[in-house]
Amino acid sequence: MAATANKESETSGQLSGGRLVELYRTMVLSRHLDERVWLLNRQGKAAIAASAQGHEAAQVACIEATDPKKDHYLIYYRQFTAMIALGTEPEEMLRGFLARDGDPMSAARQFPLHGAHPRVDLFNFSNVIATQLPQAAGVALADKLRGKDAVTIVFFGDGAASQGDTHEAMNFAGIHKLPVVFFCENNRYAISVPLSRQMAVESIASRAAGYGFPGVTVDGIDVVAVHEAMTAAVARARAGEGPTLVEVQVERLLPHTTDDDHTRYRTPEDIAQMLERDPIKITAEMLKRRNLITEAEDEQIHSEAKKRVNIATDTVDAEPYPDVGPMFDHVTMASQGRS
Amino acid sequence: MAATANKESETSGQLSGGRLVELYRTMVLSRHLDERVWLLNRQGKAAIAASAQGHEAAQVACIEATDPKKDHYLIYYRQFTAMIALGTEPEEMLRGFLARDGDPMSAARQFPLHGAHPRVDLFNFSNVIATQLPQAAGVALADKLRGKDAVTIVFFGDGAASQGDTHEAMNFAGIHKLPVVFFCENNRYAISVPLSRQMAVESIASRAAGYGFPGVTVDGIDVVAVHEAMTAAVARARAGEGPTLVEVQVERLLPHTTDDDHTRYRTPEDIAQMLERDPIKITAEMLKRRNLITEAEDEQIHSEAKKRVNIATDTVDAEPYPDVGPMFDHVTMASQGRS
Amino acid sequence: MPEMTVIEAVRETMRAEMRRDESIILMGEDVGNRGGVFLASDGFVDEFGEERVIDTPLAESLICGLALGAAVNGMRPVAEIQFADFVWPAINQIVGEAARVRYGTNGAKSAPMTIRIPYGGGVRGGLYHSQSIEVLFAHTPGLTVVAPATPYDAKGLLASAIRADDPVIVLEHKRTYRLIKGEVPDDDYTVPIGKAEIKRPGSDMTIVTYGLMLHYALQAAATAMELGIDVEVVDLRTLRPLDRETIIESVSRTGKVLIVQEDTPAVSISSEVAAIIGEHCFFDLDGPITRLGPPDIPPMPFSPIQEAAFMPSPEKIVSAIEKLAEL
Amino acid sequence: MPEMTVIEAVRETMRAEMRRDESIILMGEDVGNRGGVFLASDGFVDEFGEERVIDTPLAESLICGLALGAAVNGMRPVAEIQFADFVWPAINQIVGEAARVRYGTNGAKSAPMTIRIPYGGGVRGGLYHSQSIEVLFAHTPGLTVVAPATPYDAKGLLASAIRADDPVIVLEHKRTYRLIKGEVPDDDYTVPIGKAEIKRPGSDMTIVTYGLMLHYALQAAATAMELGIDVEVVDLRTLRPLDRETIIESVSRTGKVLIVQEDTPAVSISSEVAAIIGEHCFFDLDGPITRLGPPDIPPMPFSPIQEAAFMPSPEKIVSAIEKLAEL
Ligand SMILES: Cc1ncc(C[n+]2csc(CCOP(=O)(O)OP(=O)(O)O)c2C)c(N)n1
Ligand SMILES: Cc1ncc(C[n+]2csc(CCOP(=O)(O)OP(=O)(O)O)c2C)c(N)n1
Ligand SMILES: [Mg+2]
Ligand SMILES: [Mg+2]
Repeated sequence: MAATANKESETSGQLSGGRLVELYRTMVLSRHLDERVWLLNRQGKAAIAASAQGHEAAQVACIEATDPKKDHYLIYYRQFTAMIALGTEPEEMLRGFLARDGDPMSAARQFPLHGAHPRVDLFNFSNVIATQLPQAAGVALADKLRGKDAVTIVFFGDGAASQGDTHEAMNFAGIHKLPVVFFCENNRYAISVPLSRQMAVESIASRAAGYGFPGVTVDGIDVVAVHEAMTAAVARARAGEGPTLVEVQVERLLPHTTDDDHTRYRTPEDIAQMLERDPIKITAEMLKRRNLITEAEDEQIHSEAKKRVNIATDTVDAEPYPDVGPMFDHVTMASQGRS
Repeated sequence: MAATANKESETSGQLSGGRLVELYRTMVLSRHLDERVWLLNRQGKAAIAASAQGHEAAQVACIEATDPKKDHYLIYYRQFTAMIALGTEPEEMLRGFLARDGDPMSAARQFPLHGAHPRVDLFNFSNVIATQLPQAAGVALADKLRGKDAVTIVFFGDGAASQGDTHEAMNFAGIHKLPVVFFCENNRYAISVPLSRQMAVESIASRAAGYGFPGVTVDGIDVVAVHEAMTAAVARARAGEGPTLVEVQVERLLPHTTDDDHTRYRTPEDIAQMLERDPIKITAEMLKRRNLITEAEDEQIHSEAKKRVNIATDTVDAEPYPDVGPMFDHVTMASQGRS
Repeated sequence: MPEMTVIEAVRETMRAEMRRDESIILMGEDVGNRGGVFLASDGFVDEFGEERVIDTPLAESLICGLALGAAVNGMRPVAEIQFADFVWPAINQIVGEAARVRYGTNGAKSAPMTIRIPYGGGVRGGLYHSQSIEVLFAHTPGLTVVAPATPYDAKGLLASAIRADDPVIVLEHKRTYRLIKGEVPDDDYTVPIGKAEIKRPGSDMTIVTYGLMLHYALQAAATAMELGIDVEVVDLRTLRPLDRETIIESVSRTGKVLIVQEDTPAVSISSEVAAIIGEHCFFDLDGPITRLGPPDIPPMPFSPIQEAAFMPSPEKIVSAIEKLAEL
Repeated sequence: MPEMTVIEAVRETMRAEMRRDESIILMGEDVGNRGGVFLASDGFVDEFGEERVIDTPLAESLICGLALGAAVNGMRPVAEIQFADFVWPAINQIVGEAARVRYGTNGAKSAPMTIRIPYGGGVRGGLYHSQSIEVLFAHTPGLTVVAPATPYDAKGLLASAIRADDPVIVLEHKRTYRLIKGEVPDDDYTVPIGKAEIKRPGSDMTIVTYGLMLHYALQAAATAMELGIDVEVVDLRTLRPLDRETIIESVSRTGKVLIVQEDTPAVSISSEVAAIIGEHCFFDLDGPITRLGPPDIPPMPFSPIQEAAFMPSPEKIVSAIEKLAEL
């Protein structure tokens, strides 16, 4: 059954005020770094970038409900904030975007955010939409068979919901009650294609019923609501009760990637409305309303983030690209290497 | 919303008593011909066969609700009875099974029931499960774009419901309100895999809700109920209101194909129960109860069918296999032919 | 005669064909208001409407299955796969289904459908926006595969594809889209499917190639000429069926061959070209059948130095020419 | 040393490996109570339980994606594709994903998974139960592809595949399953991946082949011997990476080559073998590089006379041998 959680739930659940501020700090760092990456693209330094601007609240809240020491994260290209929430340093992020030698995910073999994380079990094998869902079922199956206490969180967009792989994975996860959370960041667009051309229903979460597990739709700019929904989903998975589909309604504040121009397909009204739902703004307001931060503290959070981003940029900008030699490392036994 | 129609609805709907008897006649012919095909397989004459025994009532009722002069039928390998209901002669059927020159569907290039029908727009391009569903959406799309009064009926099994193609096709058909009926013959098994290992839900029809159109589950041994559900679905499609998923609960009375042995995976109780639900028996009883046929007439229907099958067998058994030459016909421009 | 880029030639050809024939419809991801990610259908939705320019959900198997269904029911769909790297989910509908419609129905049905696939590297696309995916299509009886390299051929071959009565795969090299300009006659013409073209005549050796590599080969041939080596360059243009006659005639005449391709060499177009030559030019060959391609590792690194090292280049082709000339 | 069929060798090898290593799990359609449609896992569910022998829903992309996910999380899955003809929906997970896990993560992750695929014709399987599907896999860097033809090699290569730390495709020819018998040692052995084998030494020419065709080639070689032609038969056994050394050594020694395969020749394994020979054996060749395969039409007709006409046969191989011997 799909259920819509409260629009702006402000009961903190298990989230203390202190943690809320920490999450906000991560969101702000993510935002400034994300903006920097776009700037680096415009300067011709970053070949391509997909932004998480608008998805920050959902991503920090999602990660907060999980256990990075145990759990698995199968992301796609838009989990910029989730990466930071999981402890990826700004320098590490930038090495990915600037294709530098030290890119921790793939040594710049792949696009930013693709490859495998050096410290948590987070990975993203390809750019191919929805392939991670059957893989996530496999990861979770392996844990279940060995009785491991681990949850698999798999991230996907509204666009990915149309792919056959998504159906096949959810169906299997339902049959075997796998410890997996399907985390759908629904920003209403697959590049330019709006929801109305992607599906004839209101919510993606409603499809969970057809797979025998719960689906829930949550406002993705509400840190507390997302955290609550994810906490329940993760608990369900850990208890062996099976999967949950958590759909978060977010906004994609920027075009699809640095290669895109969303004014080609979004109306000015749509863009204006969407900008109202900036999670940084909304979260800051909420924290101030609840007296968790002052205006001055907020400014400090921003200026610290900016400083951190500047340091990281200076460091990474001076670093070299990978040389030719390592291109031939880590091929499987079947590759014939230098041709 | 999924809804379960009455178990043994005997209100005739638009089906007259006379038509009911005709449908039964087709079912009986199908049954005898089907039995003959299995015999021919055991005699080493038919390389392979999939039987429709148990699916007969559902198939005749389905076809009865459609208009063969206008509509499109995308079948899979198990629509033996539907083929007969659409006017395929027993000789034509046997030429497919015996791989004879005159096989009307593919000139024996393909398995029986594969290819395209010479008189109605019925086709089945391949053995690959679920590929026909996106194709059916395309067929229906072409009709819709040109404002044609035609409905596309696409047949599939419970097994096919797990394939990604099924999801993608239903989703698209829902978005565009295509004139298509998804007709699912749920016999509870995909070869040996029971429903419990195929899905975590009770009905396939329940998934239609996730695509924004109605789904209905009907007892598939009840000719009248299936006809009613199909009539509604076809009317909906013709009226431009979009797709319907009609799921019929049927039994696969024989093993998956002549290559299978279902005692490997079905319990004796399961087999015994399933045999109780033989649609020939059930329909005969219903017709007699309603005084539409007498015992003697029933016997005559059977003996006429047997006679027809004998004649067809004798005819086709004497016919030649296709020779080598025609193997090189109807290749596309890209084939280089004789190598 | 106007000068155009490859992508402009593609767009104008589709536009002209759609004006000519109402049964042509487009389908793919972002082909509508976005005009396609490469702007191949820029403005089309305004001219032809949402019914003929269909933004599909993100589902490649659907896109191709849909095109196939519409094709057997009277339309001439042109499907776009956004990037070649994402064609894999649709293989079943293309190779398993569309390719065999005519054969498998003994000629009762045919599928006049075109699948446009932007492919290839050298665009900082990394492992998943750089792939060459021609092998399986070129292998499969029932499919036709064209790979135009110039604006002129892009128009002529796309028109041929759209008008063909069977499925045609059109491979458009992404790097050529805006890089390569050329004259494109305004009038209605087609380039025949199955015909290679000698893009540069020469006498000392033959380079057989296609796609972006044609342009690199022509550059290399110009350099080689300065070194006194006269190289003939054959542009395959169609990858299935291959134009055996042109290949055999050229190589028999020059006596030496270098096959250049961007795709991984193992079991590929260059293998087949080599096999044809090894069977049919044996008595005229003056040297081994040589090939130039990328290394046998997954294509292709995102970082710029490695990407450049991966891709064949005019310089690498010149080296290979020199080596072959010495043999 | 017990005599076994190919399918028995497959089954006993899987059983032994599963007893040896708990991380090995099976997944596929009907692999459980049914024991697989070819009975490759007959009785396994009783011995190893439903947790290790998993009947999946009918969804090949799922099967391979699941295997991949489990593989990167500590298991060694063996996935079964019921018939090769149904592998197309899984191409994205195999070619797009599994093949590149190690490379794309710069070695951080690997996918020790095996995909068993029964393939091939001559079984009255018609267009969709007869296909050879090796081309794309053999082309793709990151995949390993083996194609054992004998019970001995079936055991040794399957064991190598299961123990490998990267994805391996095991192609089992359906016709050999019960047709081909041979001795299979009881003890634990492996056949190395990447090594072809000379199954019959000879001096007049080399046949390079694999799969069912190995047996037809050996029959043809025996007949040719009676005609005074001494044919060497090389069984490729591994299709990626190809054993260039063995091919080159053999053909350089005999000076003539016939490449025999069941798959459509265009852009195929036989093309690559020809290309290797054309590049590396050129100065030792005494005749053109010849190939024998089926006609270039969709594989393969269901009706018996046409199926026989489509398939290469010992007789057709003998004719090709005679023709080549005369050159
Ligand atoms: C299989 C596949 N098809 C097409 C693409 C091209 N593509 C990249 S992102 C994208 C849209 C994805 O939308 P969604 O899943 O909603 O994620 P979002 O970008 O909105 O977060 C498309 C079509 C792809 N990467 N993979
Ligand atoms: C894509 C694909 N995978 C596997 C098969 C092999 N196969 C043939 S029929 C079948 C089961 C189909 O079950 P269902 O859809 O329920 O139809 P039924 O035979 O029960 O009518 C399988 C697995 C196939 N034909 N196609
Ligand atoms: Mg989106
Ligand atoms: Mg079934």
